[in-house]
Amino acid sequence: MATSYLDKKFSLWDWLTTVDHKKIGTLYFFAGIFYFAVGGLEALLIRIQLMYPMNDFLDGETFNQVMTMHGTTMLFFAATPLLFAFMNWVVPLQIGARDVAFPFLNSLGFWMFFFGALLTNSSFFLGGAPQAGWTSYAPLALDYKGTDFFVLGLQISGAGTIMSAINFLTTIFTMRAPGMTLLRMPLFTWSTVVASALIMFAFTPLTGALFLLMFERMFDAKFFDVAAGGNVVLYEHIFWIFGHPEVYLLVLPAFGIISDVIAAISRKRLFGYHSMVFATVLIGFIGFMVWAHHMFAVGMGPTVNSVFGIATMLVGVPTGIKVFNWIFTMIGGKVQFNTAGLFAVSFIPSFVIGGITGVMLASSAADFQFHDTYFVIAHFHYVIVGGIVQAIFAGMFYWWPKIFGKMLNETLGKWMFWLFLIGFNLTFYIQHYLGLWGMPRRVFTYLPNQGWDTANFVSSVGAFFMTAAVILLVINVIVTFARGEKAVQDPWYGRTLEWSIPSPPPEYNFARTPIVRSNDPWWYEKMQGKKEMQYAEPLAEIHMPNPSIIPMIMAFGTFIAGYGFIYSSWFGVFLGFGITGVCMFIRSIKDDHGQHVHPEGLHVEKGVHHSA
Amino acid sequence: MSTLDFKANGLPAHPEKATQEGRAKLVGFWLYMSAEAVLFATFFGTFMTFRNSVNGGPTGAELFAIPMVFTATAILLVSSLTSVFAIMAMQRNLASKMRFWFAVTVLLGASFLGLEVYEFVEYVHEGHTFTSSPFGSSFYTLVGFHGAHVLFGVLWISTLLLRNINRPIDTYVAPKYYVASLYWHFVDLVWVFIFTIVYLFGMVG
Amino acid sequence: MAKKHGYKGHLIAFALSILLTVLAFIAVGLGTISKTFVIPFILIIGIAQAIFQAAYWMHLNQKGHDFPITFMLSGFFAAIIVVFACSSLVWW
Amino acid sequence: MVQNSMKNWKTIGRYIVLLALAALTLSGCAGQENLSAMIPKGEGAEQQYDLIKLTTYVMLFVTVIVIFLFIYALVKYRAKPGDNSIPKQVEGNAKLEFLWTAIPLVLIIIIAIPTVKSEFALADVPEDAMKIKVTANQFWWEFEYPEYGVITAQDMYMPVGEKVGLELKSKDVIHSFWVPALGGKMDTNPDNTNKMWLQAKETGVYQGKCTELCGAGHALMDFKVKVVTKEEFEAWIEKMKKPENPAPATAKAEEGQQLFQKSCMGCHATDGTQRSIGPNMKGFGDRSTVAGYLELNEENTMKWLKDPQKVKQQNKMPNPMQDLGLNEDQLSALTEYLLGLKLE
Ligand code: HEA
Ligand code: HEA
Ligand code: HEC
Ligand code: CUA
Ligand SMILES: [Cu+2]
Repeated sequence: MATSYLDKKFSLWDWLTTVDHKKIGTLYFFAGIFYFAVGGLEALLIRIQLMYPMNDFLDGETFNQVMTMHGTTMLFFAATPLLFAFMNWVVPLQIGARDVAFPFLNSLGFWMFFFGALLTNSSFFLGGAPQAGWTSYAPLALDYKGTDFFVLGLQISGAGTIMSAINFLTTIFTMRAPGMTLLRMPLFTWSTVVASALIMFAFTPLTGALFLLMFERMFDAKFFDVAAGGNVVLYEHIFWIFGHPEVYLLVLPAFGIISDVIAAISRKRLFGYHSMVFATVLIGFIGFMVWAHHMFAVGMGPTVNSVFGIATMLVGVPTGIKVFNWIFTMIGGKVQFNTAGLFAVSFIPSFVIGGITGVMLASSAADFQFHDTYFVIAHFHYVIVGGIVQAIFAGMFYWWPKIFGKMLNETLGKWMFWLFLIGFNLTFYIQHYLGLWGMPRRVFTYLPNQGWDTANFVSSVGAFFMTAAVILLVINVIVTFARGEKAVQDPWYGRTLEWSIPSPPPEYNFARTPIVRSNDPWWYEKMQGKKEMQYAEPLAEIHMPNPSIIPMIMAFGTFIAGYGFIYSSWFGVFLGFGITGVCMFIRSIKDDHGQHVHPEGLHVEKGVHHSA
Repeated sequence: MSTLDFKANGLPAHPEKATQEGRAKLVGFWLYMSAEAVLFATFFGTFMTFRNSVNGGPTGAELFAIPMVFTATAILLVSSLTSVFAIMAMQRNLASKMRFWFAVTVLLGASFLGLEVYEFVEYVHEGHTFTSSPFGSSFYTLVGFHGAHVLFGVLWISTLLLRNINRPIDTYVAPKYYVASLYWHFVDLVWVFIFTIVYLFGMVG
Repeated sequence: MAKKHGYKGHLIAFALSILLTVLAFIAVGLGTISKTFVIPFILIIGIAQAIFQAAYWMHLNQKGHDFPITFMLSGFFAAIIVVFACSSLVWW
Repeated sequence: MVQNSMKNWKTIGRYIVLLALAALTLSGCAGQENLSAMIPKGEGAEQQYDLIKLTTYVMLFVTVIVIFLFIYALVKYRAKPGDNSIPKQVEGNAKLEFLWTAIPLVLIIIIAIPTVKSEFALADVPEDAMKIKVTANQFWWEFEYPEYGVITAQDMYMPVGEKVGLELKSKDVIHSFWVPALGGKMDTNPDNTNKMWLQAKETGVYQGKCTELCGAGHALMDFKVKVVTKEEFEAWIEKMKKPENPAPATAKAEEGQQLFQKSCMGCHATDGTQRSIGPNMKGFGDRSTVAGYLELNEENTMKWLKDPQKVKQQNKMPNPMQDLGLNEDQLSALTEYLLGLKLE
C-alpha cells in the first residue's frame, strides 16, 4: 500500500510551511472548530444573560460586544473556514487532481484568514471588541474603537478568502481528470464553484464597504457625515449586497455536502442531478438580486420593497427543487443511519423550517413586524445551525476516515446528534414566538412582565444541550485520535473518486490520474466489477509544489500593518507592508519549479532532481 | 508534465499557456480581474452617490479641465498599446524587443502617475480635499485607488524586467509577462470608465 | 471577425479607441449638446471602448476564453448591480 | 407487506397529530396585550397579522408535504440490518421535477399578491392626516405635533380611530420605531424622513420599542403610545400648550425648581412648545416611566439622577453629581420638583 500523506513525522515547521491541500484543509478545520467553540461560548454568554429578565450578568456594552463577536466569529471565522476545510480536503480528490492550482496562494489564503481572525479577536484584550453588530452599520459603528479591529480583521481575512475562492475555481476548471466533465462533477464540487463565484463578487463589495468605514474612522472621510451631504444608507446597501450572498455562499457548500452524503447513505444515485446543478447556479444568481430584503424597514418605498420581496421568494423555488430531490434520493434507496446519515437526514426538515420562515420574512409588508426581532434570529439559526452546522457535522463524520484514516466513534456521535437536535430546537423554535410577542433582537436585557420570561428561559436551556453536544464532539475527536478504529479505503460504499484511493490518501492523492467514465465514477467502476479505477497514464514521477514559509510571513506582515492602522502608527503600517512587500518580491524573483516525487512501486534513483 | 518543454530555437506559439501552470495562471488572473471589477464598481457606485455632494466646495465642473484629463487618457491608452507590442514580441521570442516595449510602458505609466499627483495637488489648492466633502472623499478613493493600481503595475513590470534582464523567454517566465500585461490592460480599462464617469460626467454637471 | 493579431490589427484597434475617446471628449468639450444626450452617449462610448479593448488587446475574442468571459460577464453583472444600487436606491 | 405499510401510516398519522397538537398549544399563547404583534389593536397591525397568518398557513402546507414525504422515506426505506443489496439507480423524473417547480411558484403568487397590496396600503399616508414628527435620539424619543405646536417626549399621545401620519427622523444614529400591537416598524434615519401611518382601534397604553441597534442603551429605548379619545386628546393638547407649569407645592420643590433652572434648563425645556437637547419635561409627573423604562416614582427618579450611566449606559445626559456638582439633597429636591410637573 502506498504511504499516506500522514505517515511522515510532522514538526511544527511542516505545518507552518505546508502547501499540501489536505494539510491546509486540516489547518482550516482546527482553526474553524476553535472559533466555533469561541463563537459558541459567546452564544452561551448571550443565552445566560437573557435567561432571566433584567439579569445583570453582562452590561449593555459588554453584551453588544459579545453579540457582535458571536455573529462575526461564527460567520467569518467558524463557518467559512470549516467549509473551506472541506473544500480543501475533498475537492481535489473528487475531481482527480493531485493538488490545487495555486498551492502557494492556498497557504497564503489560510494564513491571512488566521491572522485576520486573530486581529479581530485581540480587540477583547485591547480596549473592547466591536459592538455595532456583525452588520456594523454606520454611523453607530463610527463611535467605537472596536470597529477598527472589525474592519481590519475582516479586510485581511477577506482578502485571504477571495484568494482561496480564485484558487478553487481555477483548480476545478483546469485540473479535472480526463472524462470529468462539468456535468459529471459531484455536487459538493459544483457547490464549491458557485460558492467561490459568490465570494469573488460578494466579498469585494464588502472590501469596499470596509474601506469606506476605515477611511471615515481613520482619515476623516465624509461618506457618512450627514451634515456634509453624506449618506448612511449607502453603507447598508453595499453591506447587504455582500451580506445576502454571504449567507448563500455558506449554505451552498452545505447543500453540496448533504447531496453527497445522502446519495452515499441511500446507496442510490442523486435524484435529478442536472436539476440539482441548475438549482445551485440559479440560487447563486438570484441571490445577487435580493439584498434589499434586509432593508424593508429602511423606507425605500412600496415599489422597491415589493420587487425585492418577490425576487426573494423566488429563491424558494430552486431550493425546493433541492429539498425534494434529496427526499426522492432516499425514497427507493436503502438509507443507512450512521451518524453522518443522521445529521444529513435531519438537515432536511430543519432547513425547511428555516427556509419557510425566510419566505415569510420576504413578504415585505409582514416583515415590518418581523424585522429585527427574535423571529429573524429564529429564521437564520434554523438555516444556519439546523442547516450549515448540521451539514458540517455530517461532512465531518463522512470524510473523517478518508482524511485521518480513523473512524469517528459512532456511539458518541449518535449521542451528540440527539443532544444537538433537541438543543437547537429548544433554543430556536420558541424564538419565533418571542419575536411575534414583541421582543426585538440585540437587546442585552428585557423587563419582566412582558410575557417573555419563560420562553427565554427555555431558549437558554436549549443552548446547554448544544454545549453538551459540542463537548461530546471534542471528546470524540480526541478519543478517535488516541485509539480510533482504523478506516478502510471505502467505508461507506462511496460513489465519488475520493473513495477510490487509500485512507488517508498518499501525498500526491492519485499515483496515476484516473479516467472518469460516468457520474459517480467510483461507483460506476465498482458496478463494472472493477477493484480500481482505469488510469490515464502509466506510473511516473509526480511533480509537486515545494513547501514554503513565505505565505505565513507575508500574511503576518498584513497583521502588523493592521495594528499600524489601528494605532495610527505609520511606522507599523510601513513595517507591516514592508514585510509583505519583501515577501512578494522574493516570491516573484525566486524561481520555483517545484519538486518531483516518486510514487510507490516506481523505482527511480533517489536524489536525482529533474527540475529544469 | 515537465515544466519546461523548451525547443532548441523557438518557443511554442503561445508560450504563456504552454504549461499547466501557465494556463492556470491565466485563468486565475482573469478571475482576479473580474473580482476587482466589482471592487471598483463599489467605489464607482459610491462616487455616483456623492458626485453632487460637494458641501460648498468646488464642483466637478469647476475643477476638471479637458486638456489634463485628455493627456492622461492618451498616455494610458498608448501604454496599453505598447504593452501589446511587448507581448507580441514575447510570442515571437524577441526578448530585447519585448523588454524595450515593456520599458516604454513603465515610463508611460510613471508619467501618468506624475500627472495625477500634479492634478491632485492642484485640486487641493482649490479646496477639493479628501475631507472636504463626500464628493472629495469618494473622488480620491476611486481615482486614488486606480492610481495605486498603476503604481503597483509599474513596480511589478519593472521587477519582472530587472529580474529577467539577461534571461531568454521560456515557458516559465512567459506567463508572468503575459499576466502583467493583462493587468496593465485592466488598469487602462478601468480608466476608460473613470474618465467617462468621473471627469466627463463631472464636466457636464 | 479579425482573429489575427498582427501589428496592423492592433494599430487599428488603437486608432479606434483613440477615436472613441476623442469623440467623447468632444461631445463634452463642445458644451452645446444637451446633458440628456451627452451622458448616455459618452457612457455607451465608454462601454464600447471597454468591450473593444477586452476583445482585441486582452484577446477575449480568441477561442478557449469561454471561462474568462463567463466570469467577466458575471463580474460585470455584479458591478452593474452595485452601481445601480448605490446611485439610484440610496437617495430614493 | 400490506400490514407493514398500514403500520407506517399509523406512525405517520401519530406524528401529524403530535405536530398539530404542538402547533395548537403554542398558538394558544399569543403574547401580551398591547405588546404582541399577534394581538393586533390597530389597522396596520391587523393587515400585517392577516398576512402573517396567510403566509403561515401556506408555509405550514409546504411543511406538511415535506414532512410527510420525509417520514415516509425514513420509515419505508431505512436499510434493514444485514441487507446489503443495491437499490435501483434512478436518474430523476421529469414530471415530478416539473411538479415541484410549478407548485411552489403558484404558492408564491398566492403570497405575493396580498403582500404587494398590503405594502402599498401601508405606504399610503393620507395627506390630511394629523401629523406627528417622531425624532429618535440616543436613547429617547421626541414627538412633535406640528399642527398644534406641541412637543413632548417618551409618551406619544394619539386619538383613537383616526389615521395619524408619522414623519420619522433621527438626530444621531439609526433607530427604528415599533409599536407591535398597532403596526409594523419603520427606521429613523439621520439623512432623510420616513413616513408611515398608525390607526388604533382601541384606547389604551401601547408599548413601543426601538428595534435598530443604536448603542448600549438600545434595549432600554422603550416608549409608550397612549391612545385616548378625541376629546381627551384635545384636552391634552390644550394643557400642553399652556406655557406655565403648576407652582411648586413645597419649599423643597421650590428649591428644586431653582436648581433645575440653573443646571438643567439648558437641555430640558419645561414648556411644551419648545424643543430642547434632552427630553421635554412638560408633564413629566404624568408620565408612566422615567428614562423610558423604569416605573415613574421617587425612587427611580433619584436612581436616574444619581447615576444616569448606571441606568442607561452610553446615554447623553451628564452626571448631575459628578459633572454638574449637585449633592444628594439637591437631587432629592429636583426629584420632588420634577414629579410635581403635572399637566393641569
Ligand atoms: C445560511 C443562511 C441563510 C439562508 C440559506 C437563508 C435563506 C433565506 N432567507 Fe435569510 N437570513 C439569514 C441567513 C440565511 N437566510 C441571516 C443570517 C439573516 C439575518 C441577517 C441579519 O440581519 O443579521 C437573514 C435574514 C433574512 C431576511 C431579512 C429579515 C429581516 O431582517 O427583516 C429575509 C427577508 O426576506 C430572509 C429571507 C430568506 C429567504 C427567502 C431564504 C430562502 O433562501 C429560503 C429558501 C428555502 C425554502 C423556501 C424551503 C425549501 C423549499 C420548499 C420546501 C419548496 C416550497 C417553497 C415555497 C412554496 C416557497 N432572510
Ligand atoms: C454560523 C453562524 C452562527 C451559529 C453557528 C450560531 C450559533 C448559535 N447562536 Fe447565533 N448568531 C449568528 C450566527 C450564528 N449563531 C449571527 C450572525 C447573529 C447576529 C449577530 C448580530 O445581531 O449582529 C447571531 C445572534 C444570536 C443571538 C441573538 C443575539 C441578539 O440579537 O442579541 C442569539 C440568542 O440566542 C444566538 C444564539 C446562538 C446559539 C445558542 C448558538 C448555538 O448553536 C451555539 C452552539 C455552540 C456551542 C454552545 C459551543 C459550545 C462549545 C463550548 C462551550 C466550548 C467547549 C470547548 C472545549 C471543551 C474545548 N445567536
Ligand atoms: C447635556 C444635556 C443635559 C443636561 C444638562 C441635563 N440632562 Fe437630563 N437628559 C438629557 C438627555 C439626553 C436625556 C435622555 C437620556 C436617555 O434616556 O437616553 C435626559 C433625561 C433626563 C430624565 C429622564 C427623562 C424621561 O423622559 O424619562 C430626567 C428626569 C432628567 N434628564 C433630569 C435632568 C436634571 C434634573 C438635570 C439637571 C440636574 C438634567 N437632566 C440635566 C440631557 C441632559
Ligand atoms: Cu434606538 Cu435602538
Ligand atoms: Cu438575505
